[in-house]
Amino acid sequence: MPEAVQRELTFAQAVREALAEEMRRDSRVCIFGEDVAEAGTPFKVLSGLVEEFGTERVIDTPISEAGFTGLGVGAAMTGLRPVVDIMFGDFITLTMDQMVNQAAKVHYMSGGKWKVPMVMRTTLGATRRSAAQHSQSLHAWFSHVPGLKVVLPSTPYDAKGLLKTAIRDENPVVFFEDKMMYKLKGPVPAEDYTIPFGVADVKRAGDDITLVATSSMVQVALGAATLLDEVGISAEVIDPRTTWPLDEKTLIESAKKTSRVIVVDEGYGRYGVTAEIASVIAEGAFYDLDAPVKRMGAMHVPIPFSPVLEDVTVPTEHTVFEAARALCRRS
Amino acid sequence: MPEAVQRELTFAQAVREALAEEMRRDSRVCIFGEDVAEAGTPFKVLSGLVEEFGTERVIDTPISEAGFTGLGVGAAMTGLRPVVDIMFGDFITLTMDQMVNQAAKVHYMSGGKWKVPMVMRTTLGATRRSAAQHSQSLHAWFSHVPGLKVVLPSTPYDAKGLLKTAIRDENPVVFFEDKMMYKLKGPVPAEDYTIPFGVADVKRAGDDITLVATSSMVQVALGAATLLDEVGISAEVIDPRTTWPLDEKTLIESAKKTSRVIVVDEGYGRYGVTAEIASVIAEGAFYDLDAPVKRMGAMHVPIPFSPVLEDVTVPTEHTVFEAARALCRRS
Amino acid sequence: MTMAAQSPETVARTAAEQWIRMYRKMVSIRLFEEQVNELYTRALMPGLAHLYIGEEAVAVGICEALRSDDYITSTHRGHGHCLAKGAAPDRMFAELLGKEAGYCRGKGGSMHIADPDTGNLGANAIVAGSVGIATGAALSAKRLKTNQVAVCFFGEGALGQGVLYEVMNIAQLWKLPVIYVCENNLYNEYTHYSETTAGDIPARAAAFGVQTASVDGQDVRAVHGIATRLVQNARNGGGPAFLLCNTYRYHGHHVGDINREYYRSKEEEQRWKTERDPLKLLSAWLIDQKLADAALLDRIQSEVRKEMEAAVKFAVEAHYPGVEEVEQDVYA
Amino acid sequence: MTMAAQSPETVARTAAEQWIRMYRKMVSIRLFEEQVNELYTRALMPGLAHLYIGEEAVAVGICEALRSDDYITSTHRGHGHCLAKGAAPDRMFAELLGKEAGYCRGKGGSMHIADPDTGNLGANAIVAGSVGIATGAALSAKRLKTNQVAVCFFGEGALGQGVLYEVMNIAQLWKLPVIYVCENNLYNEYTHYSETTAGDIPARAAAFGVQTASVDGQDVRAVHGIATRLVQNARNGGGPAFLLCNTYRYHGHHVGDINREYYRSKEEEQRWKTERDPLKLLSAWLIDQKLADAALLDRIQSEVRKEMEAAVKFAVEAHYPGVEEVEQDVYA
Ligand SMILES: Cc1ncc(C[n+]2csc(CCOP(=O)(O)OP(=O)(O)O)c2C)c(N)n1
Ligand SMILES: Cc1ncc(C[n+]2csc(CCOP(=O)(O)OP(=O)(O)O)c2C)c(N)n1
Ligand SMILES: [Mg+2]
Ligand SMILES: [Mg+2]
Repeated sequence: MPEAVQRELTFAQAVREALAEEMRRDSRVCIFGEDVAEAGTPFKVLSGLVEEFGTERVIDTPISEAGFTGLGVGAAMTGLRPVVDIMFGDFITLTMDQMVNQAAKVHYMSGGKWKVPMVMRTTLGATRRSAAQHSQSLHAWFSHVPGLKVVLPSTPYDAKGLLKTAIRDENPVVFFEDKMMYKLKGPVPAEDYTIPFGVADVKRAGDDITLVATSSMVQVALGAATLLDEVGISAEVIDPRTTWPLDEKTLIESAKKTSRVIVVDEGYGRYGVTAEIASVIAEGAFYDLDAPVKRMGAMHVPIPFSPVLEDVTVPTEHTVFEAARALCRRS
Repeated sequence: MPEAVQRELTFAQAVREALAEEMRRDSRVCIFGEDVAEAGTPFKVLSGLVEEFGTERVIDTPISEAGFTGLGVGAAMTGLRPVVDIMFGDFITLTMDQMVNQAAKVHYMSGGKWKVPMVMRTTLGATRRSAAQHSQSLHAWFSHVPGLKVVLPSTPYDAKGLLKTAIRDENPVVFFEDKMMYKLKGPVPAEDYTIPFGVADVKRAGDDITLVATSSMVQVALGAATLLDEVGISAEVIDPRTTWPLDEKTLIESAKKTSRVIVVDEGYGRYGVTAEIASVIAEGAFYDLDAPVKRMGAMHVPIPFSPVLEDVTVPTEHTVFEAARALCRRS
Repeated sequence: MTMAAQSPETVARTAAEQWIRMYRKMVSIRLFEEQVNELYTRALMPGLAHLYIGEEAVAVGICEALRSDDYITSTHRGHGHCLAKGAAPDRMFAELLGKEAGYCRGKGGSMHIADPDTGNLGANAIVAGSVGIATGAALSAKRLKTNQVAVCFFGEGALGQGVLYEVMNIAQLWKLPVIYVCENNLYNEYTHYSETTAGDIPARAAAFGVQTASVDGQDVRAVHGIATRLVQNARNGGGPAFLLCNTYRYHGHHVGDINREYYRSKEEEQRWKTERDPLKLLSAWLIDQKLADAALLDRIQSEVRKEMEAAVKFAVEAHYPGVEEVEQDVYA
Repeated sequence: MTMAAQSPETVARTAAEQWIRMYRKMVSIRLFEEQVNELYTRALMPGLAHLYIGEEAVAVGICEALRSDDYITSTHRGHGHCLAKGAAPDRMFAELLGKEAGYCRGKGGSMHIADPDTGNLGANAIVAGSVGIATGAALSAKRLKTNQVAVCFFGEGALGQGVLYEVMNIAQLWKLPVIYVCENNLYNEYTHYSETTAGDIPARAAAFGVQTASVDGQDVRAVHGIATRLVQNARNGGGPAFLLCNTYRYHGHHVGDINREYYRSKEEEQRWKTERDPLKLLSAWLIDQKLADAALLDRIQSEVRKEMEAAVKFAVEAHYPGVEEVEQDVYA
């Protein structure tokens, strides 16, 4: 990130600015989804866009996630560049056929002839007291599917740059935003910039342990790193930013340097994103690791409503700190 | 498996026999899906069942995977024990909301009050020249979801015993059958038996390397093991049989014994089942492994139609053999 | 089943009792919801909740036509359905506060109240998420010959979800005893239903051969009348039905939706509250018919208010589940 | 656009040419499919294929009403649609054999033929899998003001899939130029549609406000007539339409479905073939109207037969893609 940046935006503002700039730049870009126009989504992320771009380009849909995702695929094939809004990441369950059997495969099945330059924007993240059907982080599913790219921004800066890249990409891209980060502030340049996919970002350099983290877990890892500092452990925090393509090299190099790794992701811990990343590192840094790669994800339970239960289901600064300290055998 | 078993059945017959026996045992068990009755499914797996049990219990549905899976959830909650048939595993895309947001969560969300004793039977596997929308192995998705159990039988014997367990289980269970195995023959006892979930089966004992394999990849691994024998490498083949619950202990113990492991699964290689299993082993047998755990899955491409392309997308006896030999550094 | 002949007075008295019971139920829902809003405002409730105020006649008119072992499925806006089907306010409040005494031991919250004892298969936070479940319950009822009926409540927003048409088709083919109740309160969150709903709503069900009816959802007597007929028909093997109830929510989409003028006018809200309020309509009729007097209705109000205050107190004082519960009940 | 006045003779000649062109197209599909069956029987084709024989009048009648840049989406039973929209038989056969010269370089196969040059967005092996795509293409056409129309072909089995209703609702709300063409050939695989389809088919679309029509799908003139009207209306901003075409497949669900008597009788098949064959119906009419004689029609048949034989030869001799292609075109 350039040094001189001063302006601060929230994560939501950064997303909105990326969309607005891309819509100004390219008249083919349009948005559709539930309550995206006048309401600007329930999270108010899109406020103001319909006023600038009109209801022809910011379009409220019926509650038909499969249907309008399908429209996105067809529209993308034929000259538009749709950004499809799926309010809660839990609802991608309804779009799996359109995304996986259609969007992801059209290019390949047609021998490279048709393209699907669409973006699905959706959310992830728990601890909002929204219970089991509104709190999931299901990005592992899409990461598993050839033909899709999967983006997990962790800062306002990344959100803007990565979303622009997503919109300009010729492929279907799924962009996951943690609902709990919308109010997070950070520096965001006013000028146009993009961030390439498949390039991990070292959010904090360190020597003793590598914390690989995604989405809002990057913030958690950074918090844990501060706590670790206080006990004399220097943690490196790496954000892959895209689970596919995945920057294996940066992850492996950091692991080789620190020789200890924790992977933190808010998806369910089993058969999730942490497994792939841990496997890549365990293989690539096999001869340099001093301890097994530790994985931290959501508990293997549906997300409970009760705050006392919900709060223990996901990694926190404190649990990551404890796990890192234990791994460094300095407790 | 008991020694005295003589009778041989095909995989398809074993599945059918399990269903027929359970339907005789328990009148609440019923089957619904597309073309399950008179047609006995396109794979003929269910032939004869409607003749014995009638159209009240073996029910043809419209082409409505989401809808009739939803019916399965509701029927299971209220006293039936439905076996829902999803013809091709690729179509589970249409059932994700019903399975993941409903079936998997009902018990937990209701504080343990409602139960969903349903089975979804579906298929997986490529090399049938069926192209990208009829060849996927998407069991990693369900394995990721708390509240579901996921079964991957690899022999006729296991198919019968595991399917009976699935039907008697009080939870939603997804049962994946490799289409290419339906004609595979093997010993199957005529008497009633069940196989517990979460217990891996050592399909072949060995000392030099562990091949962990699922579903039809177990057959591939067994073939590779025979080839390895010829070059003096003794391979142990382990079949977890259920990806959830997962018998971590048996996998880790074998890895500790052989110190080399390959995990073979027909799902897409990235963010798939191999990642979880490899991570579990890399962590559990960290100090005993002589080489990184190697993962072999389907290539990260939609399955192509052309046989010359399709055949290279999935692991084969030969590629597993080569990988194992390389890993043992004896080539 | 035979019925002894009843004198006209007995019939009238029974009817009066029935309407007064429904009045009390509607008051319960109204006052329950007001307490929910209060709990939110006082920051005592975690998360959000979707208030049913204004729509009480639908849940009550329909659930009063059901047996206690009949099934219902409900929605994110589900408190009314749960109460109408017989749930106890204290355990509902406890659930809303995430307490162990709640219907789901605090694991479900406002959007997931479920209760086998009252046939409540569960509220559902996926729009149209329970249409399959309700239809499946009807399949069980038919196959197990229990004579139960399943009622599936959903908002008009659920008309956008294809799975609804999938299951209506199946229900009609298999003649299942399920009633699809569409509560058209004019809005899908912040979008007027006319922007999301083409054509004619009842025609969508009728096209599948499903028997359909529409009713003024503010008039509990009308709702109850038609519901009784449809439920009876379903119970007798007549197959599914679709009932469109025209209604209105007085509050926001959820308790936090305070400034609503960008999507609907205060005048519109006011008009429904003054002219079409289900409690007012029923009480006016009861008084007009001399089936009740104002004093009785006032007494009911104050009794219910006390009951709700006690229920809130119970919930506020109840304890949270132990943290070890988090991993329990994932599997049965 | 203005049109010069034409003499009645010119009009008649043009019409005759048009019907003869359609006849040739239908013959092409018929003979293409016979070759496919042959390739399967001779074990030259990998996998299976779903033959369109018997349904030719639907694809031809409709695609002849389209511009070459209009869009179509097709199904697992898609060869007829692709050919009618202008695909070349040689490259289609090559695709069916998995050859590099195929429309999809062998990656798609029978169920996934796609061709931007003829507006073919792709055949689709998911039942109802392309209804969203076709509707999205219509959205592009409307937004980009290209005056294109999208035609979405599907079998009556797709009526079971909810996503169809989702997109019809949207298409009607947004007045998109898309025609939903339902080919009712009476069977969903091995199950008669009456066991899977409650109510009235056109009413399902009409309920969303979508303009609907039904037509004898064996009569190419009828199909073409109604298609022309609906396409013109959509092109002029009149919004979507739904066209039910009643038809029949002569062969099995796929080439391997040989013994069909457990789900339909030989008599039924025979009746359609003798009484309702689209080629026979058109040729009889052409001869009756003196627009063609038997010799001309025979010549067409033999020309097409030769063309198909050459095309098969091309495909059989074509080479497979190089194995390195397997990882190409996953991403654009
Ligand atoms: C599948 C799905 N999509 C979107 C949402 C978000 N959402 C919650 S309520 C709602 C509007 C529902 O409108 P309606 O069905 O009319 O019910 P009402 O709130 O008016 O009672 C939406 C879009 C959801 N919960 N589930
Ligand atoms: C989502 C989905 N479910 C099931 C299938 C399997 N399947 C392939 S064709 C078919 C029947 C289709 O019937 P119809 O739509 O009438 O088309 P037809 O074959 O008669 O042309 C089925 C069930 C599928 N391909 N996709
Ligand atoms: Mg509403
Ligand atoms: Mg058909």
